[in-house]
Amino acid sequence: MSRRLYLPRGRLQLLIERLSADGYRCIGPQAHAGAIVFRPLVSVDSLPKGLGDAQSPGRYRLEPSRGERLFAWANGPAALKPFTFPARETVWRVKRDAAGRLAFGETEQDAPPLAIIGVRACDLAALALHDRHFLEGAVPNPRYRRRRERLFLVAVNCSHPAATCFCRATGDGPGAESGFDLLLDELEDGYLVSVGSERGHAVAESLTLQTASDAQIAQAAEQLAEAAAAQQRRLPSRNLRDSLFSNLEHPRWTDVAERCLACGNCTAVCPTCFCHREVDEPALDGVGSEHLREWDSCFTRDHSYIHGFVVRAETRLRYRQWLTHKLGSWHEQLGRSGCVGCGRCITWCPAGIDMTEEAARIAGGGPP
Amino acid sequence: MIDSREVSIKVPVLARVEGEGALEMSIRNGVIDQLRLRIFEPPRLFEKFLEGRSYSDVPDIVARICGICPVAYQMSAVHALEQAFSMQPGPWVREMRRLFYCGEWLQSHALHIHLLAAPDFLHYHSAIEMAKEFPQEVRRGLKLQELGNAIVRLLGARSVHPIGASVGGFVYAPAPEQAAALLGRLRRAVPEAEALVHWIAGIELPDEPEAFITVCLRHPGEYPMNEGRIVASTGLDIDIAEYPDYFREQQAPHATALHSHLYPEGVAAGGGTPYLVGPIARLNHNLDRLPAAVRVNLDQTGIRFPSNNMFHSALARAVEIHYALLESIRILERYSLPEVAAVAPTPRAGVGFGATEAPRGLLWHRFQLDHTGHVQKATIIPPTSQNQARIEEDLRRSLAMYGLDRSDDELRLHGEMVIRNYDPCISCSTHFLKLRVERA
Amino acid sequence: MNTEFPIPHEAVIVQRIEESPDIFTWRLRFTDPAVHAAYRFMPGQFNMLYLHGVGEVPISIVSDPEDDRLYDHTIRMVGRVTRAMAQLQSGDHIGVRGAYGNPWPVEQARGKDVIIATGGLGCAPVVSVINYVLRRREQYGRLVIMQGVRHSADLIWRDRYEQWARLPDTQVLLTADQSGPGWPFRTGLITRLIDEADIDAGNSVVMMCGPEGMMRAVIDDLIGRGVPEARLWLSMERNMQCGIGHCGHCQIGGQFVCKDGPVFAYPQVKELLGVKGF
Amino acid sequence: MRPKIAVHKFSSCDGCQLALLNAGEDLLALSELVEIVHFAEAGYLDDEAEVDIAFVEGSVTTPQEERRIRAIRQRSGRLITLGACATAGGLQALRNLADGEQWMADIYPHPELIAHLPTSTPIADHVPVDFEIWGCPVNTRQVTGAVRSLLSGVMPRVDQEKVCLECKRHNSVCVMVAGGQPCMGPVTNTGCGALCPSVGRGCYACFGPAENVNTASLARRFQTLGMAGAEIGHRFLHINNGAPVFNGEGRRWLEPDHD
Ligand SMILES: Cc1cc2nc3c(=O)[nH]c(=O)nc-3n(C[C@H](O)[C@H](O)[C@H](O)COP(=O)(O)OP(=O)(O)OC[C@H]3O[C@@H](n4cnc5c(N)ncnc54)[C@H](O)[C@@H]3O)c2cc1C
Ligand code: SF4
Ligand code: SF4
Ligand code: SF4
Repeated sequence: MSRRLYLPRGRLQLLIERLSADGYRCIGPQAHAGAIVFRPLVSVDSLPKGLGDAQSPGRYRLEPSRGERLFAWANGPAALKPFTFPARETVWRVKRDAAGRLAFGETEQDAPPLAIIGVRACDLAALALHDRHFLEGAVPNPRYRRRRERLFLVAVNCSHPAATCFCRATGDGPGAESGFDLLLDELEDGYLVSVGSERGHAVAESLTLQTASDAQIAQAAEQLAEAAAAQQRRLPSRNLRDSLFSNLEHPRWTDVAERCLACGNCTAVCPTCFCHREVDEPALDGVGSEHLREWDSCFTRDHSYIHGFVVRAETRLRYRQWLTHKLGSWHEQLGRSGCVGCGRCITWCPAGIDMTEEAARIAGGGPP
Repeated sequence: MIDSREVSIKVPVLARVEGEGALEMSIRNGVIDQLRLRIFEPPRLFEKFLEGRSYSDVPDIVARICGICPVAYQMSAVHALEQAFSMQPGPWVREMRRLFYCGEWLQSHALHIHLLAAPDFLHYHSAIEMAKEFPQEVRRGLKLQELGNAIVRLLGARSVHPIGASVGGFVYAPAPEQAAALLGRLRRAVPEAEALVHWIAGIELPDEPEAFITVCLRHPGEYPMNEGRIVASTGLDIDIAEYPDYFREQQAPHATALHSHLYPEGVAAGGGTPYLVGPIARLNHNLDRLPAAVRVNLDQTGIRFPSNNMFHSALARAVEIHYALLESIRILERYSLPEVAAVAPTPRAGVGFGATEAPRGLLWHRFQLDHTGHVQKATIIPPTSQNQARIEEDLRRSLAMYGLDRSDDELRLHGEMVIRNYDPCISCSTHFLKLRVERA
Repeated sequence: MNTEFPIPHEAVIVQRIEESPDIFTWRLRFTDPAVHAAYRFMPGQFNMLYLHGVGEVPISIVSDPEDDRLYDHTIRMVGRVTRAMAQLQSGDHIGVRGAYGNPWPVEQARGKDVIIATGGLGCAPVVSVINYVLRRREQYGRLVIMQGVRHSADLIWRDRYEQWARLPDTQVLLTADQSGPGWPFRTGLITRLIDEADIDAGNSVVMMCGPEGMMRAVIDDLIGRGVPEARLWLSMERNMQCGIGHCGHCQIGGQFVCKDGPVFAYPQVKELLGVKGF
Repeated sequence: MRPKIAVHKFSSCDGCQLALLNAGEDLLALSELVEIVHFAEAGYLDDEAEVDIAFVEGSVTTPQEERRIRAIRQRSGRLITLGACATAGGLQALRNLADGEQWMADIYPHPELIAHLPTSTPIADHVPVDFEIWGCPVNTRQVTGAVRSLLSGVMPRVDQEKVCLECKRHNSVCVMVAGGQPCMGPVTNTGCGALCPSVGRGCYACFGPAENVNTASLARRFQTLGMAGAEIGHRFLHINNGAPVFNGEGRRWLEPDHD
């Protein structure tokens, strides 16, 4: 890592202004509808000053926190996924003329450059996984690529992990190591700034920052170590491929299915889940039709439907598919687990199912 | 020949009445012997299944009484419940409820005029058929209808059975950008609403002045929607809680529905009489509450209110469209985000009354609640059951005047037109029922 | 074209052939000559066929890759999209993108005996490879075709089987779990045919398609006879939305049927084949 | 030949028909694509005609309606139910749980003069239904979408996933997890666009049950939010109280020992 710089909190607005001047639409975390969510950001005043988040299985509450800090929370329901892999988009359009001829057309790939401030290490890890999935196969997705290329990421190291976080266990946090343009450590009255890319470098230059003091650097390191130490949850191991697949008939699958709502919330909040389906939306007149792609989930029936047969009709099989994929077969597909330890699937499960516990029971040989 | 004719006209489905009803009439020796407006709508028993439900379920339940005026049911209910809880949600909520109601008036009136009344007046079977020759007028109507729906959606997320109303206020406050965008659309539609009033005024219609009693709300400062006292052309002027002392519904043995009558001296004194609720009643009593722009536009048509011609009811609706549009603009021009969109209710035992002006007229609710805010008893009196006796009275008179020697078809069409003036929303008649016909 | 981001190209139905009351074959051509000329596929691959305003379905290509005039799909009417497709006539237009997936191992099989084992109703994916081998008869050893159906009445293309049976070096074995009158073939499970089939375990490549339980049984039997696992190939089916390994629907464990299959070497899917829920 | 369609009304609030009457330009476009032969609210009156597609709104609550739906079935190619009333008996099916006759007597001085059935039942209890469109009310998108599918020669797409997924697609913050409000989203059929959570309130299941629902787990969750048994029961015994999975769960919680 290059030289560490320091930005007093009072000058954070300059970063937003600089990015806006460079043509980025700024996005930042804000308290909205009872959670921290990424929304368009114009002023630092909209950042969640003095707010923290209390998270536990099936529960999320914003709580006041002491001091002036703007990033004294862990995360909200959505990672970067809605920006890079939107929940719904048109992939192509078609028109049928009077003679029945079809004209297919791509949709305009209008991705405005976005600068997202307040990105977490786990979010970056998830993004790297999506990059691999959508860009490194035989057929890269050009819409994803375009959005991805136009993303400027200002990460902030986690100083206040939630009780549901376990990024230390997956090796993805709480500090970010790569994948950002700029990285901040939030201190009591300002930010340690690290540069992660050429673009980030240019932005940092233009802000004419001071050099960070040794004390500030030490303080950031200590804070990060504390954040890591604060995390209680963990997974039995980073690679559960074999231990899960050798326990496909474990009684715990039935037990969890009694609680699981099969609602798909876990997959929707998961920053790495990529399943989507395609549907046609024809205009009433039968001339035009839009072919849409939208988030799907392995918890739906249609996900595994083939004619006359549903591969995973029961919740037990759907939950098993999700967990064995996330923690198991991802290793085969993308070389690592699909879990980055953000804890969202635990917090946002309306039934409060804790996947780390389920995984421990099933793969860790614990009691059912 | 006329004298010897015996006719019985049955209209198995009354076209273009929302809900399906039927008119039966027999003419013997040149006079109407029997006349019945039969309503096929079966009882859905809402008042009963409200019992035992929490106050917070009430707005969602009463909405389902009528898909065309769900806002009205929600508004009468929340006012009654808030009265029972002795709470006042404050000026922001008050204004937004008015806006919400404006949306429903716009939507419902535009639907009535363009899909139901105008095709009648201009002799088309349907608005779709009419659109071939009056494309601009129909499209203008659809646009005003959609604007009404858009207002309801702003505050209720959808236009039929909106989800935004709650006891204490609204579930959410619309974003100012959305309010501003809608304001722009409403402003652009003002000339269209003005033109609509002139178009309706220009359609030649029967001129049948008659004496009838009108009943509606009257508010000291504004055209009535959610608040006011109940007034009648008899001089009655009462608090809404006194309604049961002056009005009563009966299941008359010959009739097909509960008929409401007004007892000007009180129910105990007897002497009940049919009465009219709805746009004509509202306009007749509240002309002085209309903004100048609405009155000037109306005056330019040359038609004067108060009116005692039931065929002016479509015009009254058009005038109320104009009013609702301007009123929505007024409210949206001052729109700002509130501190809170709703005040949290503190349930307690008691009785509350709510009376508001549904598009079709006065809608009266009474709720009795226990200390946890669960409904013990509910009474809902919709406008259509109040107009029922009046419609039959009007039919007898108007058809006789029209000439009973006309062909069956002509009589049927005329009868339908008369009924349509009341825009009877049959689904909303929590009390409407079909009796077995007793024939002498 | 296979790696370009997928948007369908317009194709015209040049001919529609009625195979049975619920099976039809389309002979297609891309309307853009350049697209048509650039189009390449191998037996076992599939296309995503698009019906205007309705949706897409994955369908195997059954014609010969060297026939560059037209390419064929044989489709069974089962549900929403395929039933509506059955209504289209020659001259009508559809959308096509592909070809996708891994083909049958026609290279590995060269010089060896080819054993085909299918179950269920008309198994389109293997028709392509049978045709491929027959056209290049001299490059392959014996051809053994084993087909099992649940009930004798389910067999389609009987004349085609009979025609194949008459070819030299070709053995056709048919069986029905249950048979009706006039059924000249075997009755019983498909594994019973293996005894009759003349299989040189050391010099055969086996290609299968059909219900997974049936494939499992055939595989177990053949492994018992000494056929190496890597010479056993199967074509799999899963729900498919994108066809290019992005949508996640067709996963079987770590494998994506659309890009790692649909034709798999047995070791690739061994662990989960026939396991309920995958 | 344009297909002929009819829209029939049974016991209902008329809200579902508004999906067509509120469709604006689409209503005019529709009238070009199909021939509307019966749709009383829009002025078309040929109740007796044979049609290709019949839309039915409302539930069956009178003997006359029982007869009428059978006759409609006979002269209709495809019969499609519109909304909660037609598909599950509607809110008014609450009477099925109570003493409907007593209710009648409480409201009407002469209930014996009113021809009615003791129950409110969905259309499918009386005749075969080809396709069901859920919602209270159904929306224009659903209805024109169904018409479009049929015009294209296919049945409409059946989507029975849960409201939650759509809620997340809209990036709404979960009102149950973040707000402690009861939400029926995890057991409710998609189709509305997850409206309620998008404005910060819990779903009350106006689109009926989704596939593969776990009502028991959700009810237990409601309990942890501090709700009493009857309140939990009422969540299920609401707009779609007649849907069997909701009915069963709801009634369980209304039993006295369940509090
Ligand atoms: C690689 C591959 C090759 C195939 N080749 C052929 C072939 O050559 N001929 C043939 O007749 N059929 C083939 N199928 C099966 C064919 O794709 C399905 O029968 C078809 O998708 C059913 O669509 P439907 O809309 O008519 O049925 P519905 O039952 O209405 O299905 C609705 C939707 O579910 C999905 N779906 C349903 N069944 C399947 C399935 N079996 N596989 C994948 N998606 C499915 C589709 O998106 C479909 O549109 C193949 C399937 C795969 C995966
Ligand atoms: S389902 Fe709901 S909106 Fe539709 S008719 Fe019934 S009550 Fe009205
Ligand atoms: S708010 Fe309701 S619908 Fe949305 S995710 Fe939460 S439980 Fe599901
Ligand atoms: S969220 Fe639920 S209650 Fe609200 S509109 Fe949708 S289905 Fe109906």
